[in-house]
Amino acid sequence: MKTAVIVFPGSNCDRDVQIALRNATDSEPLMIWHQETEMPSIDLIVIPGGFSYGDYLRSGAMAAHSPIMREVVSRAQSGTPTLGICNGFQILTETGLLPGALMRNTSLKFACCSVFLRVENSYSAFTHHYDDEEIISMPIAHLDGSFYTDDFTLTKLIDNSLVAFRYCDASGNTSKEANPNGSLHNIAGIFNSSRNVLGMMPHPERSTDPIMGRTDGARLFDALVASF
Amino acid sequence: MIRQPRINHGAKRLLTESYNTVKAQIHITLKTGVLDPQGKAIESALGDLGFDGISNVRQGKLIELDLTESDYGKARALIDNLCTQLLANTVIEDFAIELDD
Amino acid sequence: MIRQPRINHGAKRLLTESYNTVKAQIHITLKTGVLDPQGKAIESALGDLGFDGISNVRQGKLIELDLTESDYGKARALIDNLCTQLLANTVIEDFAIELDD
Amino acid sequence: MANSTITAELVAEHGLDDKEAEHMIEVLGREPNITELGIFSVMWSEHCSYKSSKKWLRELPTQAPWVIHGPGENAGAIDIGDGQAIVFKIESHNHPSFIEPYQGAATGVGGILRDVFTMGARPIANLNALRFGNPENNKTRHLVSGVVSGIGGYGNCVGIPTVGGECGFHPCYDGNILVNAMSVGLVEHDRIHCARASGPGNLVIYLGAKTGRDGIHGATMASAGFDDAVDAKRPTVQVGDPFTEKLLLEACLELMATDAIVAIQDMGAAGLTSSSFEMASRGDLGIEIDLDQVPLREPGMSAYEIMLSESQERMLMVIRPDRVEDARKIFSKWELDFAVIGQVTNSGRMVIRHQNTIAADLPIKPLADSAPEYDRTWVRKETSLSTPKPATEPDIDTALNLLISCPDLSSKRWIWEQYDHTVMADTVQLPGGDAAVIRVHGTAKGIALTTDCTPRYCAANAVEGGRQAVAESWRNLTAVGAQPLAITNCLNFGNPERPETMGQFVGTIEGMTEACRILNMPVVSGNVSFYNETRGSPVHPTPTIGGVGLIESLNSMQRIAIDEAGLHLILIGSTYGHLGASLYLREIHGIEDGPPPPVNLNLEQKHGSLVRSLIHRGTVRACHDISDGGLLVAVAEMSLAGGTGVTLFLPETDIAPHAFWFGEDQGRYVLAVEDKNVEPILLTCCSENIPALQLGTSGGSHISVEESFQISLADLSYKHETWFPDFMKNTDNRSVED
Ligand SMILES: Nc1ncnc2c1ncn2[C@@H]1O[C@H](COP(=O)(O)OP(=O)(O)O)[C@@H](O)[C@H]1O
Ligand SMILES: [Mg+2]
Repeated sequence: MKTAVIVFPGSNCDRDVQIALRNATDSEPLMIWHQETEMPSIDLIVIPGGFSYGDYLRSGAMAAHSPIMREVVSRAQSGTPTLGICNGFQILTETGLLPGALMRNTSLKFACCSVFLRVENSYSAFTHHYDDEEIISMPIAHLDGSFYTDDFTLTKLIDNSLVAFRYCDASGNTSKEANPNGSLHNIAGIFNSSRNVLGMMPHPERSTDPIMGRTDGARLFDALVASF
Repeated sequence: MIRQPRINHGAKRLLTESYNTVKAQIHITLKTGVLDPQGKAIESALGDLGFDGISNVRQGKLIELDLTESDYGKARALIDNLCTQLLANTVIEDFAIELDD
Repeated sequence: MIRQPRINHGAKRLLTESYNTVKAQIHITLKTGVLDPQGKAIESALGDLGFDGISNVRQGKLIELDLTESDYGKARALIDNLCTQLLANTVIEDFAIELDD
Repeated sequence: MANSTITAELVAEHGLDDKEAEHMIEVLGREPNITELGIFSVMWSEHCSYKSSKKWLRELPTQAPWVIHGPGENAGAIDIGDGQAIVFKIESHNHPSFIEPYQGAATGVGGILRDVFTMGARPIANLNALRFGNPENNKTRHLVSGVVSGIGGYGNCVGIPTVGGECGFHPCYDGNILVNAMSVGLVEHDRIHCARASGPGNLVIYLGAKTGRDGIHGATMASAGFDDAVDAKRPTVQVGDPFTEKLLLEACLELMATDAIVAIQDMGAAGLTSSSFEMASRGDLGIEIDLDQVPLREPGMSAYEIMLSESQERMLMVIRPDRVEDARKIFSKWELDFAVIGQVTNSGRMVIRHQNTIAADLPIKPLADSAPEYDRTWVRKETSLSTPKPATEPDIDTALNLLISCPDLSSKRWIWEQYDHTVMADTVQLPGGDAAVIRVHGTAKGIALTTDCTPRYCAANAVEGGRQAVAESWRNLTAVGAQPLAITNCLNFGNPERPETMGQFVGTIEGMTEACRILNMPVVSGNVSFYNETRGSPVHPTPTIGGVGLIESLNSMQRIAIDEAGLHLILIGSTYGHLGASLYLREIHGIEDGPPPPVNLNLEQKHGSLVRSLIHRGTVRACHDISDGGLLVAVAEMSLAGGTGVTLFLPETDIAPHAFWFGEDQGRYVLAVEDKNVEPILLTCCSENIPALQLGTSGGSHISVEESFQISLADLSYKHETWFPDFMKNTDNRSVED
């Protein structure tokens, strides 16, 4: 399986994702600098977290216009599995590959902690190693993670089962207290309409190692390998 | 000088219209000479996007609010006070106030 | 309407003055209905500080830049383009442009 | 400006006293011009020259077989085996953070990161030691909010996990908060870079952000106390640009992977002046700089301003001429401003050109060698020898509730959750334990990190306080199973021109020296911050110790959490019930008096070594050292961390219960062990003549002391967790950055 990680100035989870992919696929992911305009044939594209362009202006806004993103958009539109994590999710919404926007956390503070997620749809290349409604745990670390979209789009997301993960408590309740950033409907991750693009705020690549005490993220990468 | 009417504000204004409400618009900008990393980054991104001939990009804050104080002098003094105490970081920022009814 | 001269801009403007430079000021505001946690936070802080009678606080962005384009129509079109493409996220934000020379 | 006459007032404004002014003219052989005066003034400022502290800093032990670079380089470096080294340093950004908390703290992080990656190391962790004034002082909240978001804002953006630190409150910091930032990096031995210029003809390269009029005179500002004119100093505030820092970090490390760089130095305090000066003086060479080549942010800057600017995110390096092309490629990939601004010469002089004139021409070695060094008058303060005895004592459970939720002991989750502490995916022990542990990337080794100081002990007795700060750091490293290796330190004091303050400084060094020697943990880097006082009222002496230890195999890493029932608690070390200068007296009785607990370094060493070996043998399930708040607080912290209750019994003793539970005797640990290991551990302790005492067992959802009280863990946890967020509630919602 050939994977690629897109690297922007200010990306800082690129190495973490590189390692998670290396371990999951047993091969070296291609690290692609944002100035590139083409890429070879690729089976999975990952846009990692970080602060592309310092998150200045708006998180993800400037990276969305990087040369390589034109190519990423066209690959994603023609079906290549594409995963945006944290800043990567923000970039995907800025390019329009995913709907909505990620706004400032309602606490106005950066939030780094471990959260519980409820798997809302296990029917995708990314999530088929989880069970529907399974409760998993991953770390988050962001300032702009509050998912927002208009009512019309929100209804569409929900009606078409395009919500991938929602923040919940240990027993699976998607309560206000379990929402770390004020996201609408506790949304933590969404798919595009053909479910080959996933954007999520939590960091699966930071929960792949038993020594960290959590491995739920590894199952997402393993699922991708298995579905290839 | 060309001045375009503000876009899309009509609706909001109507909702809050009242006889003794003053609308204030506060511009908060970085002091001259203070580094503006955001403006700098936007400027260099513009070049990459092919927008030429743009320079001196500076990013500031815009704060809008309604005030139930019909006396302009008092309203201005109050907002001035508010800016110094809370809205602007006067160590590095300047502010300018526009009142409007 | 009361309009106060901008503070402290004289010096900066002089430095960059040139015959065919247009100054643009872009106001980026959240669309009506979009939650504004920053505005809300300011509003609640105001209450704590004892500032009464203030409501509808909204926080937006102010971007200022210089443009070497003497044709106003073209300048406006260019900045409009710039805002739609980069400066504003039209999913959640509106923008208004003021040009000035 | 070059021609303005140098008046006595101008010299005084530059912080040089009469003797120093005379000396300057002697060194130069003539009157300086304004640029030269500016250079002298920053080079001879307390901040850059360490003129009041140098004599005493020499006493600190700096050697051990594993020390690669001790003090003198941008940061210290120690060997951790396998050809790898850890590079680390701590630095203060106190004054700027008081003036503008967000930017002051943010640029403090930026500065210390540059010190580390200048050495060729990739930063792998940051820590921060913070001291604020009285929580009831209105300004405190605003400062906490700004400082914490500034530290997070910078470190998070660069992508370095902020994994630990400390945060305390005391009215002595009302007018002078302390913001000490520590950074730790990892590097292969053969990639360590130094700041010693060599090879006349090699080029001097400027890299990074453009130079603006930021922080001109920052170094002299950090060398003067605050007075009422603080507002006038405001325009010197610098704004950090973590995005540029990240690019700088990547560009430097990419270039350092080649052998293009001869010497490299970040532009920190006193900017271009001290960086160029120090590189040349370390190599005993000269340097020529053409200021017209320096990338400027603002037009019309004078030579004086360019030389003294403290704009952030800038580096200076010496590169072989045939490597400039390689460098250019890397720098332009990272979209960084870059310019060849001069060259290394063998003239021994620093020659600065600007707009076709010579703006400065100074002899390097004489200026460096003759920098003032003072043996300032010092007196040792009388220390209180007796501990007041309040007439009545509260119930133990009441006191525990109060202590666990007091500002200093309350959970600091509100802080660390604003720091990305998991980026880089190597943080194996998160904030909340005795020391943070970072896996050495790609290996099974771990690096343990902690910052420590107990200022109330230092105020009561500087020597004992100095000893204790080092010992506590050593203990925290030990408690996670690490072998303590070395420390960095940030010495925060008042005005050294006051004999009492100087006496505290001298005493602290004496205590630290002794502790470092006996615990075999040398000092490899550090920083001194004097003049932390407002209108004659100094901060408590606060020698922040940043400790680094090595865990050979992460399998033997230890945590503080008791998370299973049926474990037995064992107290290691002697308990006398020492309450002098304790948190108990301060928080419960409002008394700040009495001598601090004495530190017996030999016992400290003996007890710690035993604990470490028990951990390595795999016989310990949880371990915590005892510090602020004493034994019962330590046990409560272990219980809270693991969500499992404990039942304790008060052993037979002459010590009053409150003194037993809350006394702060040093050299102690609490272990939680399985049933089968209790006997062997007690036997080992007995044979080594180390006091060990069984305290009780784990289980249930309460902390209880038999026949005395029972507190629900949930209640205690609520109190422990809510003080900080409740305190910050009113400012929480203030947008401080962007
Ligand atoms: N400013 C801070 N930043 C990050 N972590 C902090 C900070 N202050 C305290 N902590 C964390 O809180 C925990 C308790 O701190 P402290 O009481 O100082 O520990 P100890 O007494 O063991 O030295 C530690 O894990 C420490 O790293
Ligand atoms: Mg400890």
